[in-house]
Amino acid sequence: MNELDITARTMTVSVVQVLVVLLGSPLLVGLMRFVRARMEGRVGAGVLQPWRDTVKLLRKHRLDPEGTGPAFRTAPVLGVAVGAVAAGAIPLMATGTAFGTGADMIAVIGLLALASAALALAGLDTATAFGGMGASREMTIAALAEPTILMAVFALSARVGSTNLPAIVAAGAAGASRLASPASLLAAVALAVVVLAECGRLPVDNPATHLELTMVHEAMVLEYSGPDLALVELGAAMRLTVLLGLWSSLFVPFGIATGTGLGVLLLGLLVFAAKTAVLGCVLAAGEVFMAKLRLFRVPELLAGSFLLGVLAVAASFFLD
Amino acid sequence: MNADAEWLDVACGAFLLAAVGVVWRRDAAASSRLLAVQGAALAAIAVVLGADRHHPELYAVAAGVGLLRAVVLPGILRRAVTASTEDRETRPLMNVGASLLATAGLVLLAYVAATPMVRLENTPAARALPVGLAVVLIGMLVLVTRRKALSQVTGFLLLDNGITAIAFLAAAGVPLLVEFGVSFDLLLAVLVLRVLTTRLRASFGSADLDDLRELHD
Amino acid sequence: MSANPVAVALAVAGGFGLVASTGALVLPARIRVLATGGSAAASGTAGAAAGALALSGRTYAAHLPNLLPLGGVYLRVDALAGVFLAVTGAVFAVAAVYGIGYFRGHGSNRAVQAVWPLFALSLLLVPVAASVSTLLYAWELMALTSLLLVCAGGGEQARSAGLWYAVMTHLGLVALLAGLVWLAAAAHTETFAGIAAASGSISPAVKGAVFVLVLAGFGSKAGMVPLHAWLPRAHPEAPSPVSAVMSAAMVNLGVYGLVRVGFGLLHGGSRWWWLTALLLGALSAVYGIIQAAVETDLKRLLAYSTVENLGLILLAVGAAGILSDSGQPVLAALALAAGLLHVATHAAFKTLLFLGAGSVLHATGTRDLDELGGLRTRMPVTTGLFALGALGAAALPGGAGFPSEWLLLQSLIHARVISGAAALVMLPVAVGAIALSAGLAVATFVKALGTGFLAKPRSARAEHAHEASGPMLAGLGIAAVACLALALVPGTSAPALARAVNAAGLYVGGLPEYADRLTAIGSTLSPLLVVAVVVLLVLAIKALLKITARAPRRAAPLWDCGAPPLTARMEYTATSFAEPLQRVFDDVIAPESDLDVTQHDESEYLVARVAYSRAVPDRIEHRLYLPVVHTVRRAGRMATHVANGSVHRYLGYGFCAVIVLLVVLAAAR
Amino acid sequence: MDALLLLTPVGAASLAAAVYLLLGWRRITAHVASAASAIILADAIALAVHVTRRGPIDVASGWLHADALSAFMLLGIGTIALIATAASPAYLASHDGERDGSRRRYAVLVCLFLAAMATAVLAGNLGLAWIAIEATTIVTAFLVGHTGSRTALEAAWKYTVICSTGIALALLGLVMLYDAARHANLTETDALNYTLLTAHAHDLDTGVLRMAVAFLLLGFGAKAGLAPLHSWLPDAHSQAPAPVSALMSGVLLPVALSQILRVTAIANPALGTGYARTLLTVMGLGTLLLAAIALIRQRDYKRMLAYSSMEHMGLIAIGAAIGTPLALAAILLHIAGHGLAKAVAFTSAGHILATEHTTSIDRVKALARRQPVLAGIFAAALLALLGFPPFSLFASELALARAGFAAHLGLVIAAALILLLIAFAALAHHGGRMLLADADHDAPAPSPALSTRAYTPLITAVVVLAALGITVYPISSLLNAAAGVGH
Repeated sequence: MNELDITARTMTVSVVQVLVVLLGSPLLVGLMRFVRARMEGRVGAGVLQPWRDTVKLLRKHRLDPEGTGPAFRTAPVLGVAVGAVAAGAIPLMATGTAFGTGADMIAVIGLLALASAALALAGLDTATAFGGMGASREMTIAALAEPTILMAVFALSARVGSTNLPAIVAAGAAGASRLASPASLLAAVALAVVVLAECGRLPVDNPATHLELTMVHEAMVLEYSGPDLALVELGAAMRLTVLLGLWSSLFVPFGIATGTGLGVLLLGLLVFAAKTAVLGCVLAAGEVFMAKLRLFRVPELLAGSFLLGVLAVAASFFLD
Repeated sequence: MNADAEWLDVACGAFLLAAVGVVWRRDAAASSRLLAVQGAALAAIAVVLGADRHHPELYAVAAGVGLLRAVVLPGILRRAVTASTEDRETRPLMNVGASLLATAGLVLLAYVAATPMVRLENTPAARALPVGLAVVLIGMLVLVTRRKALSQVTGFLLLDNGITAIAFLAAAGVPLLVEFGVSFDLLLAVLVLRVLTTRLRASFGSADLDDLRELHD
Repeated sequence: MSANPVAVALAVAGGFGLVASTGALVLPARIRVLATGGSAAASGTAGAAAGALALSGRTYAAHLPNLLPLGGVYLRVDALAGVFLAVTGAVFAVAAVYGIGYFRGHGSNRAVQAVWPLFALSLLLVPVAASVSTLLYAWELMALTSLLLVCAGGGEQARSAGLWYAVMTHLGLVALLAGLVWLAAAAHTETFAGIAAASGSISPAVKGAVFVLVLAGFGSKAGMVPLHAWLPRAHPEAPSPVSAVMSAAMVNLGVYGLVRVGFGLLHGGSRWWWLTALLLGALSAVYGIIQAAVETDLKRLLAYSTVENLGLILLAVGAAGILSDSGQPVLAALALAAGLLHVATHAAFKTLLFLGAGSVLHATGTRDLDELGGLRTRMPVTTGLFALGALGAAALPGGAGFPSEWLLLQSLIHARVISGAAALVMLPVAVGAIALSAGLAVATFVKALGTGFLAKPRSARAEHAHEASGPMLAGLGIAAVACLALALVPGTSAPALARAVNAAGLYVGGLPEYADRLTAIGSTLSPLLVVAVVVLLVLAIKALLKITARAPRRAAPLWDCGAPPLTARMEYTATSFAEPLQRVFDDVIAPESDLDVTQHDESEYLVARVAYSRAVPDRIEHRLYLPVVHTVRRAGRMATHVANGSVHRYLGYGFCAVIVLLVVLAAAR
Repeated sequence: MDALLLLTPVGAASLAAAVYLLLGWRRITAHVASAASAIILADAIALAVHVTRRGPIDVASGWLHADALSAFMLLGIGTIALIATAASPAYLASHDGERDGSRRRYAVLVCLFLAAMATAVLAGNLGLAWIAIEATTIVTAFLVGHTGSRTALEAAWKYTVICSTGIALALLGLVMLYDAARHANLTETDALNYTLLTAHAHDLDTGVLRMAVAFLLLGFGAKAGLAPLHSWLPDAHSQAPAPVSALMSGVLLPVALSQILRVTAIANPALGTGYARTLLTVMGLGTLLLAAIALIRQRDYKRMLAYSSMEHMGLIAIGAAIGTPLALAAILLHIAGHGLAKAVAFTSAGHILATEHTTSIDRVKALARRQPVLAGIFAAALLALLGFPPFSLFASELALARAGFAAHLGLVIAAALILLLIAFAALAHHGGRMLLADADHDAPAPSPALSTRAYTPLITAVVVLAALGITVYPISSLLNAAAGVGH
């Protein structure tokens, strides 16, 4: 009864997407760090540096901090797995993915939330103040970010009458005029803010900091080391890539493959890579000029974006 | 007929005046005397009505009523009064002037209120009927404004006399059995109140009803 | 002629329930718990079977004129009743199994064991009732038995909770009584069938007033804000199996009543009715989950989560009403089906959570999350099952709550087809409320699980916790299986839901037409696939890591900033976990915190002791209820003047009455 | 045979009174009153069967009369009397200090009280009924003051004065009614016979009848604990010995109320339903209001129960105001249920007083833990009074609400429901304090512990009360016939 849309083509699309995201996401992070370093006048590490780190970490011994349990050990794996499923489900390079009608927007968002919840539990499981602090802050942010994502995608789904991602993206790709609608624009801004929050970017969280009192994500994963840390980093990178890809597929769906030809798919892949790289560079450039917000100002930012989301839903009901 | 009507008017006048007198004179001894007068007036009303309507049994009723209300009940009261000396109503809740004024108002109200009964049967007796109602209301006024236990009993007796008068004037008295039962109940009630007064005096040191304030919310 | 199977199942349920109740009173202590628990479980199973039969399309109706003086008992079972019968029966059965273990420890209390099967029976009676009198009778029976159970613990806290519960539930009854009796009077009959037939001829104004009263009455039972104040007090006070039944089954009956009366008897009515229901549902959902997010008492947290979930269900019912009013019966049916599905899923995970909390309470003697922690190693099975329940309550994929919330959003996506500005303004609010409550639910249950069960024990009581006994784990296990089934294959319930929606009278068309639609949408959602892929990936990655690993895992010390040792006092507690959220919703919940710093004797710069206390009073309670209570108290003071002891005053009342009477009679002539 | 049925109750009670007068209170006479109550109950059952099968009985040219309503009320008297007299030995035993004379007086007066009430419900003549009701005042005056304490005397005085005044007003109304009846050509004996009055209601002068009905309602209302002459009730009920409180609250108030039903049956055909309805509604709601606010800050649990009686009487008055057959059946059931519940409540309150030595709500704590059985009985009675099923008061209140809405008195019912809610909250608050509140010190074990035998009648009564709420099948025809009488 699950209407799986498993054809050679959709399988290909999904597998390629997963592989591209898996392999490419550290590169995206490397690119962003590189751009940032250059704009700050530093030389910076190469684009491949995150991959080198990952490989190095994977070779290390696996350590269990005292008193931690299955939650601690499973969370990193879950992060990567969820990232992979999201990458396989979301139409990044082509509108048809193997999950078919199962590629549901709400389910994908829920999975991403599940991964952050698992990581927060892992942070609490360490029974240290850092872990708890990070988990608490992360969940506070997530509790406000998740609704905003839901609202933003709901505004887009209402227009199409479905929460199926391929359907939404296909509709967007078919009619460019819809993308300029008020609902779409409001949703784009709201979603952009939330992507920053969800991925722990400035101004919500500083991915480069190791100053204890300002850490959010880094505090939560402080106890991870070796292969586990590699998975955590990989999971975070994949989440960033997937969310940026989702954003671009929803609001800038140009070039995404709707046909079946191999050439079209290849083009779609290239366009996806390019779009994500551009978005990453823009993000990195923006971060250079931004300071981190105080933790308790973050909810205001998120509340603002939530409001935009509500307006987007209202607009999608009213104005279209 | 006319003579009867005049006699009736005289009796009713005395009846009402005795009630007003109770309001006016505050001490219990005077009240008991006035009650005796009122009881006699009541008996007289019964006699006159009996003569008027040729009801010989009314004479017997009159005798009974007279005995109870002119002799026995005032007698009980008087004995209670002599048992203690401090039962003079020193300061009722309403001063005498205001009480008399209120009495006048009540009499007026009684006349207005009793019209349906007067209209029912336009005889001299029925026309005198408001007097009974007035005495009922005066009795209640006394009940509400007097501080001493015995004064309250007086008010209660006024109330009852008024009702009996209404019964006579309106329908020449209620059935004999009922009249007897009512009178018996009245006698017992007064006796009970008398006993309670004694006990109250024994445990409270006085029969001032203002002392009865222990039970409240 | 063979007996109606529904009737047989109900009779069996009643019989076993009564056996359980009597058994608790007369049996010796040795076999009492097992015998009563066993027959209670049988009773619940029979009730669930009756519900399942009704959901498969069987009906049953009866009239017993000699019961219930001056009214008579009318019974009727249809598919809508079936949903609630099935849920209640199942929750009861699970809780009964669990109770065998739970009451063994608290074996002395015969009264509780005698009353609680009766409580469950009264719950089964409510959806079966088919006349105003019967419904109210069952309703009050339920109120009485649950009140007794709330008060069973004795002591000041139980007294206060019981008082709140009694008064609030009576307030609900008054609203319900007035509404339903008014409706019956207007329809000149008190049977539901008669009212449904006559309701077309009742004036809309009367119907509107009846709806408001009924909404207040049923809403108060469903924990609808602002009539929720009793719920977080009463549910935690009762013994845990009873809390589970209250929170997972009793509150649902408020929804049942609203659906039955609103759709079945009043046939929908005006749009503003349902807008009101939807708004109050949204308010309940958000308010409930915010309170849950900052709550540190585990059972109170779960109770507030009940307020949230029932709010969502109410929201679904409201949406169904609006959609139906807009001429969209299929979408309306979808929304209502989502609501009913959420009734079932909420029952499943809330049973699991409350029973899990009961095991914790049983093992540690405390419900305070700040004092717990470290139960993972001490109660591993309970922890795992609680985690499953928490997943459901957080409405994440793989959890029981996800499919129903998803279905609800599906129905709202199509809300664009409805007309009218007011409704269109409300719908974004509704979606926002769902989204916000979903987000906060994640944080809430991460807190409950993370601070309560993971990490290290923060008190001696948590330190000495032990795993729950066999029957308790069995109860938890059954509930967990139900959770998993509802989470992974919710689509199988579609035909039953379609029948229930049809029986609700929302849509008076043929069954197949939108049963197909429901099934189709049900299949669009394939949580099984997504969850299976995630689980497979996780296992694959783990296996891969294991294969490639050079050495087995080894333990390492935690980072202690170079200042060992780390103690449990340094841990994040539930209070500290919730602190950022508390700040975010500062204006909504208005917490009262108190910081008391004691300086050292020698220098004011040295701090000897810091005491921090925090209380989160229910703000609605303070603003809404306390003024009413004060007014009533003032009226009570007035009474002392009315009855001040003066016999003159007492007689004066009569005298004045006589005078007024005579004047009025004279004037009226 | 008919005469025997009507004379037995009065005779049995009077005989018992005579026995006590001659022999005093001894071990062998301790249960004479209970026996008399049992005879009354048996007679009531026989009467009920007779009346439902063959219709009303008239004896002594209408002075005595029994219809379904009388039978129903007599059934109530018998039942409550049985409970109260069964509790009397325990009550008297717990007051050891009393002299024999005092016990004798108690027993004699209780029996006379029963006789008077039986007379009141079996009287076919309103005059006779009046005499009997006034007689109850006289008899119970000393019972209220039985303990002889200052407060008991105070209560007795207030009770006697207020009730006598009230009942005098009823006499005034009766005289007016008689006047109107005589002018409608009824003979002297027939003019107060309520059966004939009801039959000839249309001939009565409306102006006089209006006044008469008003005074009758006011007067009998005083005895039934209805505002405005209600104030004696909390004082008397709280001071009287517990069994007497049970009798007064459970039977005396309803007996007075049944007279009100007789009066409305005369008034309604002649004056239209609106007149008596307005008066009774005002009185009923007023009583409810006063009871509700007085309950809020109540400190004495016996007074609390007394105000709860007022609350229920107010409700019953509203039922009488509605006056439809359903409403009348409802109030009769309510009278039965309230009588039983209040008898249990007052009797167990008496036990609480005997063991805790206080009537203050504040000082009775954690009763549920310290005296579970007694607390359970008290709680059951309280829950019944609060209107919870399965007790019959729920069924009757529900039927009352239905009747009210059907008679377009929805607003009155709504007001009554709100007042009931306040009373509910107050009662639940106080009851919870007594039963559950933490004891602030190690409360002493209750002295003296009661034997389980003392509880048996109470538990039976609670069970009967619950059974009545589930089905009234055995007495349903009586109930319907009785409701038909008042209509």
